[in-house]
Amino acid sequence: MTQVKAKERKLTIARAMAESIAMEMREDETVFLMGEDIGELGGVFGNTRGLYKEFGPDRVKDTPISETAFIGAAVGAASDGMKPVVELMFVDFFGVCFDAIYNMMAKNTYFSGGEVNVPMVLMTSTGGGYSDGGQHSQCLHATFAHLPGMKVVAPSNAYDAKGMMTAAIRDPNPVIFMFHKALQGMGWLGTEKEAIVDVPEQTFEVPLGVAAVTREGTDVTIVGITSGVHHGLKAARELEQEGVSAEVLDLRSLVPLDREAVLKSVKKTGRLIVVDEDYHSYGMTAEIIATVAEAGIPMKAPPQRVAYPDIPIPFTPPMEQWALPSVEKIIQAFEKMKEAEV
Amino acid sequence: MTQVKAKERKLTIARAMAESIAMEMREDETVFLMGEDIGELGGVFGNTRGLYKEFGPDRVKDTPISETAFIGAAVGAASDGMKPVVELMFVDFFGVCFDAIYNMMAKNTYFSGGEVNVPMVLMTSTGGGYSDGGQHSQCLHATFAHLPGMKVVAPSNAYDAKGMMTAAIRDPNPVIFMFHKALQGMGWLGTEKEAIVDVPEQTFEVPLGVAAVTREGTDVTIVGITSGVHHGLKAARELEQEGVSAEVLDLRSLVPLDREAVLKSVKKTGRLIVVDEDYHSYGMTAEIIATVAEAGIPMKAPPQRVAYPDIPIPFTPPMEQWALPSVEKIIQAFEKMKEAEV
Amino acid sequence: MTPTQEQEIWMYQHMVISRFFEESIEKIYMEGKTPAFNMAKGPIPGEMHLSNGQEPCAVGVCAHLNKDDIVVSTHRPHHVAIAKGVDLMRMTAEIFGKKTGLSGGRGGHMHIFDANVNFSCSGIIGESVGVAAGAALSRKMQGKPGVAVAYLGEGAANQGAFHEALNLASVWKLPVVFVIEDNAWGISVSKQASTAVKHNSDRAAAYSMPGIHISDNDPIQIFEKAGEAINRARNGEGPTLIEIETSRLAGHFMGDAEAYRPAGEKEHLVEIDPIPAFKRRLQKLYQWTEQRDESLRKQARETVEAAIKYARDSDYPAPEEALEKVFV
Amino acid sequence: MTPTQEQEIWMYQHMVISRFFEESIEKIYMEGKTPAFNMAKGPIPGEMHLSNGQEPCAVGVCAHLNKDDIVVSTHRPHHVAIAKGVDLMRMTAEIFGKKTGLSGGRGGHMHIFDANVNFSCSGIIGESVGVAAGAALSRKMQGKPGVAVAYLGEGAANQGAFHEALNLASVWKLPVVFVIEDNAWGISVSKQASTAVKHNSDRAAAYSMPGIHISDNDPIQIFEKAGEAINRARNGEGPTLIEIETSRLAGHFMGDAEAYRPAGEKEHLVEIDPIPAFKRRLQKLYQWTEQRDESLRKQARETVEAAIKYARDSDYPAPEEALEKVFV
Ligand SMILES: Cc1ncc(C[n+]2csc(CCOP(=O)(O)OP(=O)(O)O)c2C)c(N)n1
Ligand SMILES: Cc1ncc(C[n+]2csc(CCOP(=O)(O)OP(=O)(O)O)c2C)c(N)n1
Ligand SMILES: [Mg+2]
Ligand SMILES: [Mg+2]
Repeated sequence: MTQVKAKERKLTIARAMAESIAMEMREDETVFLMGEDIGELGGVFGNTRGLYKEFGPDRVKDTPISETAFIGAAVGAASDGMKPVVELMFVDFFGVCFDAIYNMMAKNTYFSGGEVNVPMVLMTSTGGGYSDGGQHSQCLHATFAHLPGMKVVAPSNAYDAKGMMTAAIRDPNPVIFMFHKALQGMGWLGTEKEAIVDVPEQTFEVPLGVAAVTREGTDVTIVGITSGVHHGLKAARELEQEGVSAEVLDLRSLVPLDREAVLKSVKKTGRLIVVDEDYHSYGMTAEIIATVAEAGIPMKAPPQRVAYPDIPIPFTPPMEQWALPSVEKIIQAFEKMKEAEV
Repeated sequence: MTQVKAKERKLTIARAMAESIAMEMREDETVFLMGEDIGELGGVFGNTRGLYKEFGPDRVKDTPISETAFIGAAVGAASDGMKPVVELMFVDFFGVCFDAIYNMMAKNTYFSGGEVNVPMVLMTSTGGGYSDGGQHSQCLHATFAHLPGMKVVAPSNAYDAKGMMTAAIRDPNPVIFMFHKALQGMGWLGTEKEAIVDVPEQTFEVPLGVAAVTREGTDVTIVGITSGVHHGLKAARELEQEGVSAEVLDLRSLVPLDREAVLKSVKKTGRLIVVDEDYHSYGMTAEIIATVAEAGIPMKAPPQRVAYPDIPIPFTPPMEQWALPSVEKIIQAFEKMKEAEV
Repeated sequence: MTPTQEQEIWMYQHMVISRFFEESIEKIYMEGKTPAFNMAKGPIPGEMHLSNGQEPCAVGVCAHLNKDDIVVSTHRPHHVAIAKGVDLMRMTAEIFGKKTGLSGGRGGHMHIFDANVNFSCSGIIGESVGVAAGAALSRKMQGKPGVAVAYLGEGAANQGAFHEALNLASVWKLPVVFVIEDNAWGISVSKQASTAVKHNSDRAAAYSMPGIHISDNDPIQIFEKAGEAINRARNGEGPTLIEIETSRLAGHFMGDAEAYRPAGEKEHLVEIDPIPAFKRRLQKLYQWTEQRDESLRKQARETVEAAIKYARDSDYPAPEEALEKVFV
Repeated sequence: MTPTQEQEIWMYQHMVISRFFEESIEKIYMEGKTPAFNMAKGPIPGEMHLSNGQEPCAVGVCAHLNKDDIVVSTHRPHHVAIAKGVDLMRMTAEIFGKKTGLSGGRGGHMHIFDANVNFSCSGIIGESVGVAAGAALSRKMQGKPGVAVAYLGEGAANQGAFHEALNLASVWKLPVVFVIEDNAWGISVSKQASTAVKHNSDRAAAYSMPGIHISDNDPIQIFEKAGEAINRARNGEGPTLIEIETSRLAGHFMGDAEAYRPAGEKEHLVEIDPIPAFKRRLQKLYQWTEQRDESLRKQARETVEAAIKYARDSDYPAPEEALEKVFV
């Protein structure tokens, strides 16, 4: 490490996704793209930028505003030997096309006894914080993760984004690839700088379904995904000032869910805070807490969740910012746990 | 009680629903029905039987197979002074029309700052057990309950069905009314006899958001909804044989969720089994367990869930019956808890 | 484009097999379900949508297809599956929920997948059209031969998916044919009560594609029109919409009391049953003797019976296998 | 059906107000967002879809409507809201996210609801059509006067919801008019690249309803055709589909670099800007002097400025109010 300085190459998640897709498209002729404004425009969120220029309109296909049709078509193409990567521009739009996703894409493998595979990736943007209102700011993690037959993954940094996208494209199963707008590295959406990390030029996979210990610690486990991981990391640094050692776990994947990683960490720390920008009830935070409760791990204090309240996402900044998960809420949750211990 | 024997009048859930709707339609001209095959046919599941004959095609409207259109239309009509009761024949079909449900029906009240109300009821059938395959057997409780802005209720017996339907129609908010096919009292779907109970002829409301203690007990709390309640009651009777006193809680409503009722019972029993025919992960069972864990209630053993595995629902009876929640699984869960205590 | 004698006999044969198949299923379905009808009971539980009367839609189209071509059908799939050459043994075993079924019993009657002949179907109205368009896109992109055919009911033509997929197929000029089986009913709701247009084929203009209306439930007419449409698709000239006025001889599903049918409709449909009519045609044109007919029927019956025996004799899967094949 | 002078001036006035409004919003939107464009910043955060150029679609239709009539618009709603008589003060405050906004800041620019004038809109493509059909059904059932108008973009005409709602409206003969604002673009995708038919009005035939194509972005033509359609609806003669070729003078939303536009398109659109053209018409027909024009513009500017001042001066809601109005 002291010799020649390794060439650092920091990428945004948007660029890391585009790079992975491009590399797979070069290697595998069956990989192609469909979605709205992914062609010449390069995707509203930048994750298909450059692909139209390199691969042309036959492999990078702008669609009509017909999500049911083009996601249904992706199922048909995937079952016939192709590997479509399709974009649902905002995850919030799933309501117009979820049948194609959850009843066909996710179940056809099972219905065919494994004889028809549906190797496709559905990438979709999540998250709020920039006042886009209640139909353009949701995360909907649990909405997808609750229903069987699809893998559901979501990176928190560019390295994972590239490796997980590569793994997703190569996976013989359907994969929902969620990217959080605030981590995307598009200036106009605000940018979480810590999501922009060094990414190798060569191809590599980050296996789907394996959580990452993003920061080691001994006093409390903070579990999150996408934006939640960054809130967790910042909170951990603040807690460190107070002499508290927080472990931060990045789930990276909701399906499959790396329950072992959660249990292992909580066994060590005895304290759990789960952070999620998706709605509070019937969501990821409950699943993680239930997993720990079922395992009967002795806890020093009741676990806490920091999630989006059960309200439609308000437009106005004071309300929206107040409702979002935050470093302060994580610290408060920790303090609440300490009080409960007294 | 010893005087004149009160007139008993046992109804199925199907008839109780139809009766409630009819009574509201008689009282309130703005109440009307839309759905597929709800007219002359009386609904595939019997819950609109007789209404077409009494109220005619203007108020009991068979629709094209266009769920997006007629649920969207219900939102428009409800915002304009009507009270539509619409049927989504199987909950499994939500994928073709969920945008109208979760992005408009559920959110327009909020988006309008409460100035536009959407007083409508969306009734929909849930559940399997009769080999209808993976697109006609789901419960999807958490899919609806996770998303803000709609009440989500589901009766386990005819009394509640009538009272909750009446409350739902009168509610100024949108209500999802889920009825489980196996409890519906339609012979051809099998019939849970204990769902057929005495129902008063007059009109009455069962408030939405209040759980019911269906059976009192002291050793373990069994929490369920619809079919889960009946499995719980039967298990409780078996456990009684072994000297175990089980309390059975019927949630009746997922949104609002009566967390207090759960906590109160678990505080008493110190043991919790949650039963749900919806999928295991990111579901109702996790929400209940997390609620108890967060509250820090001392437990005699880790809580247990008995839910549908995370697989598409298989057609063939051996697989489907094996995968469903059952009395045996509840007993096993209890035994597992006892072992954990040893 | 007229069928050869051989093709006509192939069509007749597959209509007969299909009808025998449905009649057998109908009987077996009721086993264990009497006196009180309970869907969960008997060797064939669950919903059952029979295709009696709609056989011409299957054979008239599929006569032009080979194994490589793709067919996506509906919740009422048996006749089409049979005409497309789906393995009848494994399909029957699937309907019985057996281990030897096409999916080992996971799918059932509404989820028949046979990858060997590129056949699939699905239970939600309107799902076929997008999938078929996508398969057609796949062939076009890969430069591999093969066209895709989507079947749907006339009720499904009011589902948004129909509109989106037809537009997409036209914009991308995909090798796909959309075949509407207009049996006049969507469960208990008539086409007239649900559809703003008399012929769904007129809706083709909304997608700048040819729209063909076939008012007779006649395999020959269907063969001719479908042949032209499939040729157009094979030649890269884009999609076609065909609507066939056909007959639903049975209820929507088994157990349907059909009280909504106008008096006399059923009797009329039986009178114009396409299978006896086609037999008369063969007799007129090709010296189709009772003997030849009996021998074809016997073979058909044997084919169906062998499949049913196979299904009956097969074992059920082990319950725990339910956990397999969610992911591969 | 031709407009009176008074109606023409009303239309001009509301186009001018709308244009001033959008130009003001455009400027204020950029406050705090420079040098690095960040959507979250400034007094108007979030997405912003301006309607410059599309004013004729708003005034030509809404000139026929009164307060009781229902309008359901899209993600690009300002011009229509203004023509429908939405409270401009509260609408502006809503766009600024203030407590005095129509929803107290919960909705924002894509979710403008004004119950007093029966106006609403929504952010998902194709949502307007079903809601408008339902409101029309409500009027029909209640025997109350009023028709419903749904606005949608030409891109939205490829969404399944369009097909379903038009079919439903026709089958039930509802008093509703569907107005497609064809600005030739769905974000960066051209109508031609996404739509199988040249004119969406031709799709009306698929629903047995009249389809009207208006190729000029001309308030008078729109007034005439919309008037006929609205009369038909008022007289119980059922729905109509209208498609208007209009102009999107701005980007899809603020921040759109518009690199996808062919060279010269923007310049051409500015040349045919409907507002100066309408002014010339007034000058020709009604001795519309520069003085009258200046006075109308001054009033319009004052109206807009008052609304903006109101919005700026209003307080933000308390954060915790976010929890209210989920249920009533
Ligand atoms: C989206 C959706 N809505 C409703 C249903 C319930 N359903 C099953 S078959 C059917 C009627 C379909 O009519 P049609 O398309 O004409 O086909 P047919 O049954 O006549 O063959 C309906 C409404 C469904 N499966 N999917
Ligand atoms: C169902 C859905 N898909 C995609 C989008 C993203 N989106 C917002 S506006 C837009 C373009 C709409 O085009 P058009 O209907 O022509 O209206 P215009 O923007 O031109 O006014 C798209 C694709 C959306 N909001 N909803
Ligand atoms: Mg039909
Ligand atoms: Mg447009």
